[in-house]
Amino acid sequence: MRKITIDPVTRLEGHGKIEIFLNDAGKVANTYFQVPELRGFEKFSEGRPAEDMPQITQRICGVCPEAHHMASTKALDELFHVDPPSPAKKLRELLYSAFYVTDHTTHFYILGGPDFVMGPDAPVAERNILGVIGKVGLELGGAVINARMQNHKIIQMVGGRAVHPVFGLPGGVSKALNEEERKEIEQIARDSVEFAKLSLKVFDDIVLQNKEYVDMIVSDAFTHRTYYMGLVDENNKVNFYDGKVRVVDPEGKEFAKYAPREYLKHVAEHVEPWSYMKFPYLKNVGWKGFADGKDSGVFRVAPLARLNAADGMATPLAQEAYEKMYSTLGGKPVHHTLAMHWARLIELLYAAERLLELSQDPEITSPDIRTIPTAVPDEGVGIVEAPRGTLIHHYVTDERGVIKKANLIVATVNNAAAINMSVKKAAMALIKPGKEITEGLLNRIEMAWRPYDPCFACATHNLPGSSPLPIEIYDSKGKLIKKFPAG
Amino acid sequence: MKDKIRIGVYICHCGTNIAGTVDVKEVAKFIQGLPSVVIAKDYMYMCSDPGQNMIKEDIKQFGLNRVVVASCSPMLHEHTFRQAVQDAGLNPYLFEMANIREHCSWITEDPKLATEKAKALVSAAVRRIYYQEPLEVREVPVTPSVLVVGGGIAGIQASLEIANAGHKVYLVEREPSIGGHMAQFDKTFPTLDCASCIFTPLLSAVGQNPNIELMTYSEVEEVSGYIGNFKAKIRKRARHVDEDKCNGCLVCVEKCPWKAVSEFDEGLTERKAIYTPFAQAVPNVPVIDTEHCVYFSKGTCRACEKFCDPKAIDFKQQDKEVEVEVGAIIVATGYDAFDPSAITDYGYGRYGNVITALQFERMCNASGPTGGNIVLKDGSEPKSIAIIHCVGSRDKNYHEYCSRVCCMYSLKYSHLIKEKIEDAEVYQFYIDMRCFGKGYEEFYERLSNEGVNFIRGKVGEVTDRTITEEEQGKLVVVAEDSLMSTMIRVPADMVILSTALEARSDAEAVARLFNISRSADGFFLERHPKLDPVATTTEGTFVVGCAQGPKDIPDAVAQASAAAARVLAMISQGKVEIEAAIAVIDEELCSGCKICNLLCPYSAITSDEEKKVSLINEALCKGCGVCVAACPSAAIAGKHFTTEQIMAEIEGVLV
Amino acid sequence: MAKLKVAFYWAASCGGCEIAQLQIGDKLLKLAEAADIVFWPVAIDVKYKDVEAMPDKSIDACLFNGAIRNSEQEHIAKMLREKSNVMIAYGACAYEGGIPGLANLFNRQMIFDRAYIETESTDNKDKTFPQTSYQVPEGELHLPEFYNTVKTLRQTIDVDYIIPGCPPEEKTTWLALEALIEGKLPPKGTVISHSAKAVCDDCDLKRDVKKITKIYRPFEIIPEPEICLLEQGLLCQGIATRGGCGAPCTQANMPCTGCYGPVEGVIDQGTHFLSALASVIDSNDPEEIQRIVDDVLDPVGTFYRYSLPDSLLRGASIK
Amino acid sequence: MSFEPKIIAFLCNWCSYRGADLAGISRMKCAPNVRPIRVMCSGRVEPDFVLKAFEAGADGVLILGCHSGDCHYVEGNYKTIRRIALLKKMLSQLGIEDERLRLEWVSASEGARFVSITNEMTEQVRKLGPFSHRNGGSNG
Repeated sequence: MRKITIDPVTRLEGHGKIEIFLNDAGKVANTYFQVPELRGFEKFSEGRPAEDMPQITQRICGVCPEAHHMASTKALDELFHVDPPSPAKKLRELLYSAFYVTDHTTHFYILGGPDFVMGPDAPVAERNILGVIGKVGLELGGAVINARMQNHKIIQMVGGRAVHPVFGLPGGVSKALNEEERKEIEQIARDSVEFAKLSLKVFDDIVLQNKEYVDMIVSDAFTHRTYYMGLVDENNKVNFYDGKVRVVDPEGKEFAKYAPREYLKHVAEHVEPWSYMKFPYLKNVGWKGFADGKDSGVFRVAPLARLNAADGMATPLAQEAYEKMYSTLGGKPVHHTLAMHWARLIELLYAAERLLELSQDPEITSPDIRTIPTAVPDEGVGIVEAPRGTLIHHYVTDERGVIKKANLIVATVNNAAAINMSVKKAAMALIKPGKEITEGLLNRIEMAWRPYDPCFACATHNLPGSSPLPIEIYDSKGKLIKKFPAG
Repeated sequence: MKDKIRIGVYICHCGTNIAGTVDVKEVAKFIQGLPSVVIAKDYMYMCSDPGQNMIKEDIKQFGLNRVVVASCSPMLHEHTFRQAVQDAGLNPYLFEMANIREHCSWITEDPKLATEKAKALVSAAVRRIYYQEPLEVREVPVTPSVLVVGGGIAGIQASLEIANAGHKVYLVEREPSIGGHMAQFDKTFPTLDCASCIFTPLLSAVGQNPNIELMTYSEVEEVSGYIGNFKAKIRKRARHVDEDKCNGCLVCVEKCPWKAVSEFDEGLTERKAIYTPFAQAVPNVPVIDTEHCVYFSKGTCRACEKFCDPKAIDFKQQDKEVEVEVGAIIVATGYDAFDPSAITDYGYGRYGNVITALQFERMCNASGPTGGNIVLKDGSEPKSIAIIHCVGSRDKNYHEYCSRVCCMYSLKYSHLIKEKIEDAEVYQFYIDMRCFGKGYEEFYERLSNEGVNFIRGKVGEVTDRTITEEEQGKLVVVAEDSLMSTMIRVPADMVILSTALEARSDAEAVARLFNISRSADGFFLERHPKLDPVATTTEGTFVVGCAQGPKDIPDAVAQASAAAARVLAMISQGKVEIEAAIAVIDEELCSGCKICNLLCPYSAITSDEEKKVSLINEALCKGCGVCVAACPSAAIAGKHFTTEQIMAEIEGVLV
Repeated sequence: MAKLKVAFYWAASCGGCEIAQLQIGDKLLKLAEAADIVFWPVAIDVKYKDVEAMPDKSIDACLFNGAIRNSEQEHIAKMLREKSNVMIAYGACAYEGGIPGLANLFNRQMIFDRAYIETESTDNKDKTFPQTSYQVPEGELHLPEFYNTVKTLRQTIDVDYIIPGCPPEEKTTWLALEALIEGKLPPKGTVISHSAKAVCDDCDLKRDVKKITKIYRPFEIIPEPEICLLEQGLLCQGIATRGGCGAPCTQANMPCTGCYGPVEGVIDQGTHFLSALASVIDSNDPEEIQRIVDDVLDPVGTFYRYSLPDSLLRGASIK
Repeated sequence: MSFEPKIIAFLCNWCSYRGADLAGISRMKCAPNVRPIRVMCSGRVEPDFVLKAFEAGADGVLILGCHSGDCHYVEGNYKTIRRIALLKKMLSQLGIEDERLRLEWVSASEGARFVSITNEMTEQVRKLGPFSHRNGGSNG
């Protein structure tokens, strides 16, 4: 039995590993996606005043702290039975939209993009952002950097800090927006819309015009027929900040639609002894192991899942792009994991459009940003769509609002089972007995999980350098026989 | 980089006091092994000359730069040994004492445990002294002038003593004249000499003394600064009579048509709207009571102005604020008499012939409202008079303390009554007779033979509800005679309430003004009840007379003289030492958060808005360390009790 | 001159420190000019083995973020110490344990029970817990050992410098990197920040003397603009927290939570805030004092939000 | 052998230290477990000192100052009341028994009170057993 260890991979909470076991025949026997770290937020949240949670829980992830900050703050609204003034809600969504622009940009251009732009077989040294810039031109490269910096500036302006914002309070936000700030944000929003449109064009030119890529996208190696989950507004349009959770089955039929408060009726988490990360599944279907199909409770989240679970986008340009994707890929739902990249760009456009709408909203500079809670706090659930999927914060407090119980289901965790399956499926399809395992081949395996953008695949990935996947191949005696890249 | 620490440690046997329980040899052996300890010795009596000399020689011979003595309490000998190391050229703050007698050998039975504890205490001192630093004992000059607040007997006595020694005194009195309560008295116990005979000369002496700047009808409004260098703001209220022009003829008083109740006569009579409180007032310059002067209410009259030859009347006169600089402050603000209407059972205010002690004093006074005659409301002469002791004193409901003078003045009253109305019956209702002073017991003896009735017992009530024939038309004093343990009813024409002395109603504000503390009974707190009875916790500020607690005239005078002596000593020194172990702020670390500013009981901390830091006035700081413990930035260091030193001590004591 | 060799590593952390490192933006290129990044698992493909193979002290400087929560992190911290000339604790978690350090209020079993059994959504009837080594049909899988307590980097290895913050502000990061690049590092042990003073020195809010009569929670009041938040009864810890951050939180009307750690020379951040706060409670009546104190709902979580493992008592005493 | 608790007592210079002296002068008998440290005022005692004492191996900490109203520095002891109130709340969160930290007032004339408090405290802490806390090293 041979063992391929891909280590380190992830950093949901620290690093991650993918173990690929080959049998003596050289076939893939099994793969394991392991998350070897735990920090225990659900325990040490106990005893903390509830209002501290938005700032405490965002330390789960410094890549998407805004997502935790939002989910937590919304949980507090419910916990304290308080409805924030509409300007406050809009400020929250405004910050959140800016955050989406930065995060999706990062992923497409710095992480996912290179695989397509440069091609999976391109030399490691080129398959990164610099390679991308080299190919698509410095101008776009500059636009990428600019989009990230500018939108981080919005986060700083509205949230108080660029990383780990502080403005979320039960019943509103701590800081109002003034007119100069609004103007600046509006301009950034306009630029972001243009940037998003350009990005979709890049995707069209480089990926969709390239048959080899399209074939790869729709190939079985990168396809899973699973349930999909995402937040939708009252018109069943994709929404990142608020709404109900909608689940569709592999046929695309609505399987469930529920308010955050009901999540426990629908989601459960399975524990494996070989990972610190739990594996969520649909309670009403049940845990059937790492399998897809209608009978397995495994579901998927993140961009493609959100689009699959919704009936469309709430902004015009994004809606166009949405329709184009489904018509191109043969209708809903789309099960091709690699289409996640496309979906992400559509969401990028939506986020930018939404940002612009909000920046022009007459209410956005209103000083009316706080409602002081008066009711006795008890229990609250807050759900938002993190870039990497549905994010659930659930708190129970005593009558003074001190946390007695906290339950957190973090975005990437929802995809844990699917990632595991995708890696296995790709590995099985690609690793053939006798066939030499090339770096490009392993990168294709990598491409099976990268679309999920599990939290480790964040802005800190892939600076000039290469694959974040060190791969070592051992023979059945555990002797190292090959290692990628050589050196 | 400080030079290498070389510590010498000396374990005292104190005869057998320590060595009897603690194995001093073992302690010395143990200590010798500690880092930086150059030498550890044990010796019979460290405080003896040979003991001290041993330290001095070792300092030279072994080049010691730190010395620890383990012996008795630092309260006894810290000073002795500091002196010794200083003689040998070491800074006194490079000495530390471990108390292995009071805190160890004397309170521990088991010699083993005592020895262990002694080791711990000494090693704590050794660990601590490693971080101790030399400190400068600082001196500040003393302004040779004094502020005396309150012109009663105590304030007057203090003022005269200091003025007679040739130093400037600012004597501030709230009333229009100095004199205080003593000026109201008729005779003084136990000698029965006439109060005004002995007091009036003092009043005029004050008025005439060139060194005393008298400010009557004035109040201290603000005090700043510190020992040797106080600044005081004094408000001189407008008299509406020009002190320089007024010749004291008092025609104005005569002509004034408007009247008000006389405070000085305790409401027994009236005074004019322009008035001096009493005949011998100093200064003999009237004031216009604007509340009762019709000119001030209606704008007409001006009678006084009309008749004033020197044109001294000045309706437009305004309050004046003067600032004085003084080296020391003596607080002699006196007492209030307890208001007996609080005790409704005694009927004060309900029955016209129930009067207070002070009212009776005035009544007896030849220059008083009744020309010295004891009379009832209806003008007739009382035949029976009851005197009730401890009214408001020794009473959980009012004041628990004994007012100390009531027994004696009550006896005095019996005598005065017998003097003026021979056949009068006098009843003294007392709890205990307290005649502690010189000649007091004898006075009591004497009165017992003058046919005064002493009834031991607390009075329940004074009532006009009569039962028997003889009670008719009289007040009845109902009391329990605790000697015969029967309830008795005593008919009396007049009842005198021997009211308590209590702290001034504004004592709290005054305490804050002068930054002194008060004891539970509300009077000002002396620094030490026995060894430092006139000083306060604020250096350079003293408290004398009844402001510090109830006392009789001799005690008040003695205190006044004592305080004067303390002040004169300061002035003749010309400078005073101030605490060296104080707090200092490191401006490099202070963020100006202002946490500390209000914490200082001596208002030593201010903040510099420019530099955004807080500052400590070294002269005001006494080194309590409250601000040090509060500073969130550890920007304040408490010299000689630094965090480093105490942390080391904690580690050391836990060996 | 030869390029510097720099290593980056994260342990128990959230990734915010990496984002913060990216926040220096174009200055990254200056860094890239001056230094080769020889290890950055999150960014480049160098495996632990490769680092192990490096000669001792061959790395000029290692920026280490995250606390020590498990055996793998401790192992790598020790390895990197051997390989690096200069070891820099980057961010609150490496410096003082950070927010994950609040786990020291509990022990491993309590944390596992909550995470893998009690959590409302968890379905784990046969009480499965993650194992450090587990036999699957195809072979053996390993997980690092989850320790009973969170430790700071200084409690694990010798640390030369500290860059405070959760995460460090851009300017703080650059202050350190610039010093590194220019070879102008301060004396060993220095906490690198623009200020040795408390945040109040950075904060523009007006402050007067402090008197606390009631403690408020941030959602209970809308603070008066321009006025010190602590004076308004909010538990703003700026007074006890190192400055240099520029006080962004108070500018957003939110109290400082202390992420830059204690002020220069302070041993224990929590007790210093505690003492200062308690000292200005405006009452001498024990009962009223108790009433006011009782409004501090979570002293440990508030005063040691980022520093429990680094406090004098490194956590709760759990028998 | 039986557990002998170590207790650190911070004594204010003006009241409690002299009270302890008086206990000695009066030859009262007192548990040797209490180790006095002199400070000028109980108001100088930083919560740091208490934690440091526990960390350095003390099983209990006693803080003695002047009775209210008697503070040599006017109000230092009130500051101590405030700090200890909050500190106790925090220590209880850290699972540290309330009896391990005690604030009492002992005047210069209360030697007997000093003895009874120290003996009482010694017995209480003896019952509680040795102080234990995270040394950070335990990974077990």
